[in-house]
Amino acid sequence: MENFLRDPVPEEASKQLSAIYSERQTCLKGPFDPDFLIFSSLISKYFKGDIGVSFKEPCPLRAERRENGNYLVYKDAEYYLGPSSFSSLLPLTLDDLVPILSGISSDLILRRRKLTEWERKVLNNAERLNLKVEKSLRLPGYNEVPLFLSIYYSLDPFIPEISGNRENSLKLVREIGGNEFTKLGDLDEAQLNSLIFRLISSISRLNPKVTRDDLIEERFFFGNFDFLELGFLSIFLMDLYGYPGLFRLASEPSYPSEMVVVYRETLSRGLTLSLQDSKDYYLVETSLPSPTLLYLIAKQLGKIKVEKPVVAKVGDKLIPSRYFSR
Amino acid sequence: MENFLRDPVPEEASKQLSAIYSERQTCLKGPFDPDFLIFSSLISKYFKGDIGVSFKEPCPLRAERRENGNYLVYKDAEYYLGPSSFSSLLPLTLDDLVPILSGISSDLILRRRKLTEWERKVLNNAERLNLKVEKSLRLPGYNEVPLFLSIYYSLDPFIPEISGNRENSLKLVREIGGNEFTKLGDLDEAQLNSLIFRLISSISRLNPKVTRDDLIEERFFFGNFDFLELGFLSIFLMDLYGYPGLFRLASEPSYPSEMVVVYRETLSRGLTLSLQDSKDYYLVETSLPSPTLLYLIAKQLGKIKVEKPVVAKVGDKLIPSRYFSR
Amino acid sequence: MLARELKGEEAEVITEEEAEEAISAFRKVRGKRDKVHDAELKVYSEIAESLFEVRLMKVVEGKRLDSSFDSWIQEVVTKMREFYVNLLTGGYVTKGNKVLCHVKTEVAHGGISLKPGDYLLTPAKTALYLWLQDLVEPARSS
Amino acid sequence: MLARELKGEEAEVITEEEAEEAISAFRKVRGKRDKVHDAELKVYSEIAESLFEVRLMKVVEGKRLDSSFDSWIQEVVTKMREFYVNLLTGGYVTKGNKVLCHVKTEVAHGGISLKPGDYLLTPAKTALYLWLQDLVEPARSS
Amino acid sequence: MLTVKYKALKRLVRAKKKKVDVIDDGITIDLGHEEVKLIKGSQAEIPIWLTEILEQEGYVSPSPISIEEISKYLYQEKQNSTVPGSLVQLPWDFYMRAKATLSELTKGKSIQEVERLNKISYMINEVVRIRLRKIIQLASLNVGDQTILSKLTPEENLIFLELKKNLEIINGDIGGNTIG
Amino acid sequence: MLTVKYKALKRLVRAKKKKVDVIDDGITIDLGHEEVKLIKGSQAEIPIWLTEILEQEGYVSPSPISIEEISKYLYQEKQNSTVPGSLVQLPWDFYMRAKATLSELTKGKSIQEVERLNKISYMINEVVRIRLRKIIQLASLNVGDQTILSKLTPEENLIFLELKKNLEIINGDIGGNTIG
Repeated sequence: MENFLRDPVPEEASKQLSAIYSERQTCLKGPFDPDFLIFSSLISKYFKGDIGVSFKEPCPLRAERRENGNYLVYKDAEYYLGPSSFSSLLPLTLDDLVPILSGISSDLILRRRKLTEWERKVLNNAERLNLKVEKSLRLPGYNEVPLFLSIYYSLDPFIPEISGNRENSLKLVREIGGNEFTKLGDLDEAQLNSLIFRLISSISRLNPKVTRDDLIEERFFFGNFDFLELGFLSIFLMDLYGYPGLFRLASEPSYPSEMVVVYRETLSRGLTLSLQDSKDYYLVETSLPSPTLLYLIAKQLGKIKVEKPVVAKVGDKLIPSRYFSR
Repeated sequence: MENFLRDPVPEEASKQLSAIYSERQTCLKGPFDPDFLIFSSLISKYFKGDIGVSFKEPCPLRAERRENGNYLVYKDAEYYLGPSSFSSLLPLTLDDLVPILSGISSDLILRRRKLTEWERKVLNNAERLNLKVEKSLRLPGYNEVPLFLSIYYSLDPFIPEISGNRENSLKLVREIGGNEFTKLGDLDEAQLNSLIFRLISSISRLNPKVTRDDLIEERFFFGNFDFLELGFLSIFLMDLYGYPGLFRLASEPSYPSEMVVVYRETLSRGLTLSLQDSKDYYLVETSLPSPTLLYLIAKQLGKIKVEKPVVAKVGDKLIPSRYFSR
Repeated sequence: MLARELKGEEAEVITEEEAEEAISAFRKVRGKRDKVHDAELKVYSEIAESLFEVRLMKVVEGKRLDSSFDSWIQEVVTKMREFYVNLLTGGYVTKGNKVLCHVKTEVAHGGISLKPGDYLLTPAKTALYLWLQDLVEPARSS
Repeated sequence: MLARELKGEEAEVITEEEAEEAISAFRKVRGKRDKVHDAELKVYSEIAESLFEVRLMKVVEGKRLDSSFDSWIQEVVTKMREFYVNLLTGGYVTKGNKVLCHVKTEVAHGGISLKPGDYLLTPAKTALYLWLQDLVEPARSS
Repeated sequence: MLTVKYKALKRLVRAKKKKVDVIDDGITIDLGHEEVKLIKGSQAEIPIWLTEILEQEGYVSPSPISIEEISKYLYQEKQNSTVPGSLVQLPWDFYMRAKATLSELTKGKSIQEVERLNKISYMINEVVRIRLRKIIQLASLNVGDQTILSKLTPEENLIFLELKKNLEIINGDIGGNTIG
Repeated sequence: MLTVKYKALKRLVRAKKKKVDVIDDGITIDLGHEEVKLIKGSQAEIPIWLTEILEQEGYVSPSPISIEEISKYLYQEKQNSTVPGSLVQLPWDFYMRAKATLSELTKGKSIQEVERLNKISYMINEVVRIRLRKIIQLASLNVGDQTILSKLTPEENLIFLELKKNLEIINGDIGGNTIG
């Protein structure tokens, strides 16, 4: 209860973090989600001695998600973060910008929340590293890929019968006067409005309260990377490769762009999902081997009635996610 | 306090011990003294999996010396042993008789006590393994070595100016009509009485209460081994080689007899000791590299006023004993 | 043993029993420290060293030690080889000279204690040693 | 690297940097899984394997790797050799195939956790692995 | 050691480059450390392992060894079969190509093909036999002449060095340099 | 591999036994696996490393190599210096004794002693040179005849086997047995 009285102190937590680098060896504890995995990878990357990342054992540095928000605990000191992501606490450098964006974005997606004040400040700071900001549609990668693919790849918002369906996505673009090469930027005002109208009417079948403001937001880009897509990518990597996948995202410079390709390739296989309600989990027959992304979609489709894990079934293979075992 | 009400239950403790062998791996905890070191060596010897012996860490099986006596603790069960040694709890076999005798004897010497009822029962049982019992003088190895050497080697009782002094030992034997070849068994009644008289008068200068009964006791022999001497040997090995020394005593069949030779050779260098009282310890310049045996002698000589460690100085080398760090 | 080993192309089988026999004979020698026995020990220590070297070489050449007392030489070489190849061809997740390891069995390493499912980033050498003990598994990059 | 290695009698120095360069080139190859790149990876994995074998052989023959990224090969061989000699010539305190070890650093082995000064009786193989990590020291019999 | 080194060499040469004729449409392959561009009608330098794949796919033409080629070497080699220094310069990939050619020929079933196989196989053996004899002599004479050594294939060079080293070990120990 | 095996062999032969004349009072030594009893005036079979100690202490007489002995072998060896099969049977400890003798002689300071050293050293070299040549030929001819091989010392035997093995590796790969 008392925590309600507190103000979040991410700055202090951020400062405290530098203390960890003077340890000879250490370990970090936190939940198994992309934000913490990236956070701990970035710390590990610069740590000199042996460093462990644990999901169960007590460690000197702990990232904790409690009911009233996130906490960073270092030895005896506890820092309240509010809903701010752990990745947002790390020093902003050109090398680490992509992983930090990925961590923040994944957290926004998974917790279905907006940027905190602190995170907004972090992103503003990132503008001097050439982070570009624009107000536009919440469709992934629209600067890089044709519009119909952006729609096709969109998982949040998931546009029923259109997202994950190549023909329907392309059909939609054609209907507003575009073709398979048209990019979002090529649309004129009228086409854009018509697109937004179509998207809203499609989504509103599931969520009647959806408005234009839910679809248009501040969008961030860094080089070829789309902040929003990096969030999806992180969730995808977590499910596919676990910690090593996000560790590589955080530490190998060429890895993120290689993985964006893999991620898009995977989505290009099309997205069908048939959900079965099992006793302990939801089983989703699909081509997308990421239970957490499927969970996200199913939730939007209103198919998740009770909170329990999603298990993907791709071909004969059952794919669970450690994300749900937290 | 409540423990005063309890009767010792060594039989039960002894039975409980067999349970340990069904563990896949384990560790034993106890004090650093020859009795526990032999006890744990004998258990290790037969244990199938990995086994640790710890002096600090909590373990499933613990040998504890408390103020009111010894305890064997296995998981949640606690067995009161009274003063009985831990080694006496182990199953008596031909292979293990020498180490078990060594463990019991070392404990009698270090704690300056008599056999407990349980230990007496164990030794009686050992008679079917050919343990010989006789009532005779408390001088080490008198069946094996000439009498003057037995006197020369005697550390408990330590006979002032005679033990550790080859000339004086031989002189004493000559004075009662023997020579350097005479064994204790060669003495007639009159010579024996004269010997005992001389020993008592020598010892009584330090300890006026000494009687014939202190010098004559039940003596145990097994093959070439003297129970009393095995006790000294164990203390010697503990100081010289630590746990590995007693582990070998317990597990290598030819080791005890080899070490008796080494032990006697060391004593043959003569025993001089000059004791200095340092702040944290007593420093003894000597030729005997066993602080614990030196402590035993110094105690008899009334030179230990305060309980603190003895450190041996042999040549330029300082030799402490882990026995005192308990 | 070394004589047999030098003659054959294959690695000879040396059973636990044969090894123990040798060990207890040498214990006796070690018990007596004088000129002759020190020399004897030196001669046989060198022979044991060569026995090790010849057998290790044979293992590298692909011979097997399966039922011998020293079959761990084979295990070490096999795992070192696999580790080396994966390390050098980018098969492991690394950062500088450190390798990311997946913890398989409860492990206390230095001041760090970790549970199965946790991860450890540690120098290649340590990663190899922990892997030899099956405490961890280096994380694969693909 | 292997070409250099085959030419010289001595073991070549392969720095951390050279190794890292190779590693990141292979990472790129591993990123692309097709017939050509699988074949490339196989060719170079075999070359890495041979590089390991040749260097290991050289180490056994007494050459040194001090400043190379794989200097641990030398450490492993040196310690294995010493361990082997001591084990076989009765230089360690043993019982059957187990070796008594003196604990040097806090160690949690299986379910057992021990502090410096404690002892562990464990199969020769494990004793070697723990010793490689400097967690224990096999107890000397003399 | 030779077993291991020889295996190493066999692997290593597969990464060596050789010139090939590009006979089909160009492709570009990114090998990680470099890019390979194939342009139809031109020559390209590519690693041997890659030629094997590209031959199968018909991108480049294989270069089998012909009876004429072997005959030439065999004839020259026989001219001075007892003079160690008279080694003929072989192409560095001679043995590899020989092996590839032979294994290609074993697939043939007709009498002519089997005869051809036997003939080539016999001639290659003769070349090996004569050259090895010369190499052993060179090694035991402790020759270090670069112009002679440059005539050896990588396989032969390895054998030569190894033989020489082994002979040195023995000579050094029980021979002249005994003292000290 | 030869380096390692050769080192191993050198170490191993020191544990081999040889007959020595006992020239001083008997002693008994427990070597762990066996006991050695020395009785003055008799012959005893003891390991070489032990003879070295006992020679120093004067218990047994050393057995240096004499010029006459070497001359004999050298003469016989030269008789058919180009026929590989004509190897003379050397005592198995020939090289060891030769080495011991040479290192004993290097301690001498007088002109006669130095001359003697040079002469013996030269002759031993000649024996080694001729025998090695024969051994190399035997190996390259792939001889397996036991009566010839039994004439080799342990050192020579190791070299022979190693050479043969190395040649087989190469022959097996690039020579006749290529196919398959």
